Amino acid sequence: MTTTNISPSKFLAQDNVYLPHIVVIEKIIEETPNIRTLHFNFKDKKLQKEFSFESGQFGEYSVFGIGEAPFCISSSPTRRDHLEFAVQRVGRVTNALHRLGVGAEIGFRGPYGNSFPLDYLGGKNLVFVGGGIGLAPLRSLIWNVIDNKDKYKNIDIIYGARTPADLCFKYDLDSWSKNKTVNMVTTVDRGDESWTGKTGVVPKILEEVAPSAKNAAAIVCGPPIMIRFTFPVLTKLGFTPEQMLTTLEKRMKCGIGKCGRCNIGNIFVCRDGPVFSYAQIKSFVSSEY
Amino acid sequence: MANKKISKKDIAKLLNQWSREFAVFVPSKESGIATMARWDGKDVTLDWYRNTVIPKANFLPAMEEMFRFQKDKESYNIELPPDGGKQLIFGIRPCDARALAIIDANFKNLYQDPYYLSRRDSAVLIGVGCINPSESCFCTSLGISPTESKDVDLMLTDIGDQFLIEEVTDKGKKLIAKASGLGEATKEDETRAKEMKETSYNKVTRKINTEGIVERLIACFDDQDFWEKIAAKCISCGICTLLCPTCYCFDINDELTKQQGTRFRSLDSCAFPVYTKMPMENPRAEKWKRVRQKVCHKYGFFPMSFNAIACTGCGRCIRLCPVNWDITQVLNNLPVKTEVGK
Amino acid sequence: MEQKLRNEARALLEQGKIDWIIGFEVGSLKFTTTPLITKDKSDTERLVINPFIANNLANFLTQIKGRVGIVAKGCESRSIVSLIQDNKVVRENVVILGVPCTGVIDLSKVEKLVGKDRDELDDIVRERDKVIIKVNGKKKELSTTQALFDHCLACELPTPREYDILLGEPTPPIANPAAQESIKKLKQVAPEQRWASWEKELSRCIRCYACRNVCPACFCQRCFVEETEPQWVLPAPRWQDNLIFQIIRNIHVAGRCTDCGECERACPVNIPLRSLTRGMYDIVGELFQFKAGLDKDALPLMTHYEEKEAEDFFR
Amino acid sequence: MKPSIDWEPKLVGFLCKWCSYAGADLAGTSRKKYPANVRIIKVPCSSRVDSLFILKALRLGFDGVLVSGCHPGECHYQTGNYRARRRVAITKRFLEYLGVEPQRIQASWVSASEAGKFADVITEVTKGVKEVGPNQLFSERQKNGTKTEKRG
Repeated sequence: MTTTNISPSKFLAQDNVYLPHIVVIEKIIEETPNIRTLHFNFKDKKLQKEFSFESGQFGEYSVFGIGEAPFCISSSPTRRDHLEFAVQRVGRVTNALHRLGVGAEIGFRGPYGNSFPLDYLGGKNLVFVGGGIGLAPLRSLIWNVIDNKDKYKNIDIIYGARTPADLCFKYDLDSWSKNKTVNMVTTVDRGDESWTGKTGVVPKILEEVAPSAKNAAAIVCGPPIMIRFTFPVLTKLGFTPEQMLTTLEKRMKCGIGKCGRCNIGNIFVCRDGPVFSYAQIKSFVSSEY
Repeated sequence: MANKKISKKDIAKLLNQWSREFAVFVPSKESGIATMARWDGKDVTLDWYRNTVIPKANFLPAMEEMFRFQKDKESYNIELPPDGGKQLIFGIRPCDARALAIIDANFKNLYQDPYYLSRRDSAVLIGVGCINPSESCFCTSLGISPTESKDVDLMLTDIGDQFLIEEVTDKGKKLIAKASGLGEATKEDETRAKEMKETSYNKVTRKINTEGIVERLIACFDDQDFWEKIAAKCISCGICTLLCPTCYCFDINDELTKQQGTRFRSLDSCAFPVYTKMPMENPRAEKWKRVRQKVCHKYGFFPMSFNAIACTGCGRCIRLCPVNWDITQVLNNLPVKTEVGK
Repeated sequence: MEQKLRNEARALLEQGKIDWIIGFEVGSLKFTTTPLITKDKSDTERLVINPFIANNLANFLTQIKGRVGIVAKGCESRSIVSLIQDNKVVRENVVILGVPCTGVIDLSKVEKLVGKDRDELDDIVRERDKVIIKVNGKKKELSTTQALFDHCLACELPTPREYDILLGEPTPPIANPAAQESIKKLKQVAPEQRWASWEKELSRCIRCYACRNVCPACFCQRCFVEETEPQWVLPAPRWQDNLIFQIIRNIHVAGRCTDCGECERACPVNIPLRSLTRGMYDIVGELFQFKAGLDKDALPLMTHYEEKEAEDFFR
Repeated sequence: MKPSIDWEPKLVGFLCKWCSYAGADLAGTSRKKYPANVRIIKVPCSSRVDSLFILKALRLGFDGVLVSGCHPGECHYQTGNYRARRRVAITKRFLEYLGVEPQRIQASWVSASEAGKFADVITEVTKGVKEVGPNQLFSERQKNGTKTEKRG
């Protein structure tokens, strides 16, 4: 049922799984007025060396005294001098994360969940479809793929946001558009005077770009509404449900399949996900994804 | 090997022997409702019906401290709460004991939950058979007898002035070996116990049909009309979940005072809209979806994952519900033919 | 009365005057009833009126779209009027089927007086001012003042004042002073002891929010306990937070609470919540001569003011 | 618990910015003497003060709460202080009913020019709270029934 086999993360497997490790914020990048990327490292240098994760996995981040929230690790396992995650200011914990400065200490436990199936993606043309902060989990995989370019074929990236000011990871977008092995398409729902790129919602632009489904896989992440409209377009382009991957988001507390709330039918997004193929989602008994 | 027996008036003496090693909990009506309370050395009430607050609370408290953190100059020190010690639960019902065995699966799955499991491992359960099952009880439909249990360490059966004691586990055997003041059960005692068990079993009249329940639930999962209809009178309170012996969902929250803080976990309920609420959307904002989740989790999703129905037929949810929302009526009236279409 | 209700309800549904009917049907346990919320006219045959119709059905009004016929005892009619005052319910969309009420039997009181669990009782029959309990073939008589809910004994309006169809002859208020004994006693206790008793009672609270969810006056889309920015109380059952929840809940329903007693009846851990709500009910009555749900044209308590009132403690 | 002799209560005052806050300002600039026990929070109108603010202050361990606004008829927003009056009235009465000492929840009308009245109000409120001692309403009770040292 699941994309990759899940085993408890050996690393950080201490007596008490709920205890966070202390990590230090090393750099903060303000992506948009309400999204920022935080770079962090373990306070314990030994842990920093031992830590390993796969693209697509997530962690539980604590702001002590405020609470804990899950975010995917948005940096690539191939670039290990630090770790990154991106947060949109939406609630109690994310607001607190937006108040932090460089040098602040937060709690981290993880990595949790499954990851993108690299074996399955190997040797294929990859189509990344992202919207808004949904680029964060894709970004981990994109850099992973670029750093192992010989294992994969063509890369298409279609990324959109509401306005030019809402585009995240502009430095990555620049670097990918300069990369000859990548076909980078950026779009916004509404442009402004200085906007020279495409205008239109992501599913529409995807239809225009029309990447071939032959020996390809599409990896989709964005707001639920975008995901819902993207799958039909991909189907039209000839992608089978197995060829479409996405990562889901649910309210989570424990991150390890115990607290109950992130289920879709008998699937727990934190434990069995967050990466699913559209084929799997379709077979869920529940329409609650 | 012959079973032991004990006179009802000697229970306090027996508990006294055990209280040296264990924190002893017994059913009590001290606070106006029947609960499992710390034994005060007095005689034990044995005529209680069901406990409103379930023995689950001894293992998964309604609220517990996970750890404390203190800001020490620039860094945080994390400190675990002290170990609570060994518990002895006297008077647990077979349904509630089974419930613990059921939720063990969740806390053992993939990652070990240290708080719950350490309490479970060190605790001793002493079951007392239920000779007056209530009108709301339906344990027999779920393969549970009101007077027999494999999920306790010792099982007591009421045989008039005395209890017959059956040793169920090795832990139980050790307890008995150390105890004094017990008698040997005679053949007559055994016969009497058998009669009591049969009578009690037949007193459970409420039934549900669990045959093919998972498939039947999945088949009507998308029948919105059905779920809306049965959810109409539900008021979305947390009684049936928070007081369910097999409900384990929890919430985690922090609290900060000056430089010290605490992370708590507390029971949560799928009946509350905030349970699944995310900033942008809520997959179960509507009441019928939450009711559906509750029913399907207990009788569908949990069995799919752990091969056991997450219900023991204790009937608390029926009896305590302010609007008399009855799970047995729902399960016995699942629509048979449904067109599954999205 | 029951047959008249069934006929009226069926006729209303058939004539298309209402889309929904909210009433009571026999519950799944002895001596209980359960709300019946239906569009189906054949379901009206299941409608009942008996001494166990405990719920306040007005609670469901705000959840249902369309025109609704509702069975209303005095307390429900007051709650409906209060909801009309607050613009939560449009009077024209509700057909009130008024039930002159003679009080609802409190099973916990009966259990205590008879010394048996409700499962062991064979029958409970209401006869005028007596409640007759049958146990093991024997009869035991209780007076209504012993066996009815406290809030029924204190009821000022058993017959709805606001109704479209009245299903029986009006009944006089019981207004038995015995119902207020517990509150009177409470007021005589020293402040510290009073606070300590709330501490003790609320430490039992499991935060199931049944008290809030059965309450017709608690109609907020989002309750303050669910707020996270700022987080006013911890969403976990600790007595301090439980007590703050109850205090604020009572302040929020001041002037809406009709003393229907549902919160106390719904509480699974027997917290005497009516002592709180009745306390507030009396304060509101004393300070502003205001009683909730009596006049649908009156303004809600907290939205208006008199120039001279409640000034004595202002410096 | 008997307060020690040098115990000073900690109070929080919610002052309307159009009147009482200005009154406090004037009291300061005109060098009126009054106890320094009140932590002042400026609110746009006395009706901004939710009952939750009062409860939260008590929960955090403040020994008393003062809500102060414009005299009746003088509200900057016409009717705010009348609404505040109803709210404070029921909050105060209800808390008293539960067993909170009346001195802990106080209210006053102080205009921008009444520096003297402001000083008097603070003096009296502080005195009243001193009489009832430290706020231990929400502190934990020990096994022997006495309250633990107050927090915060």
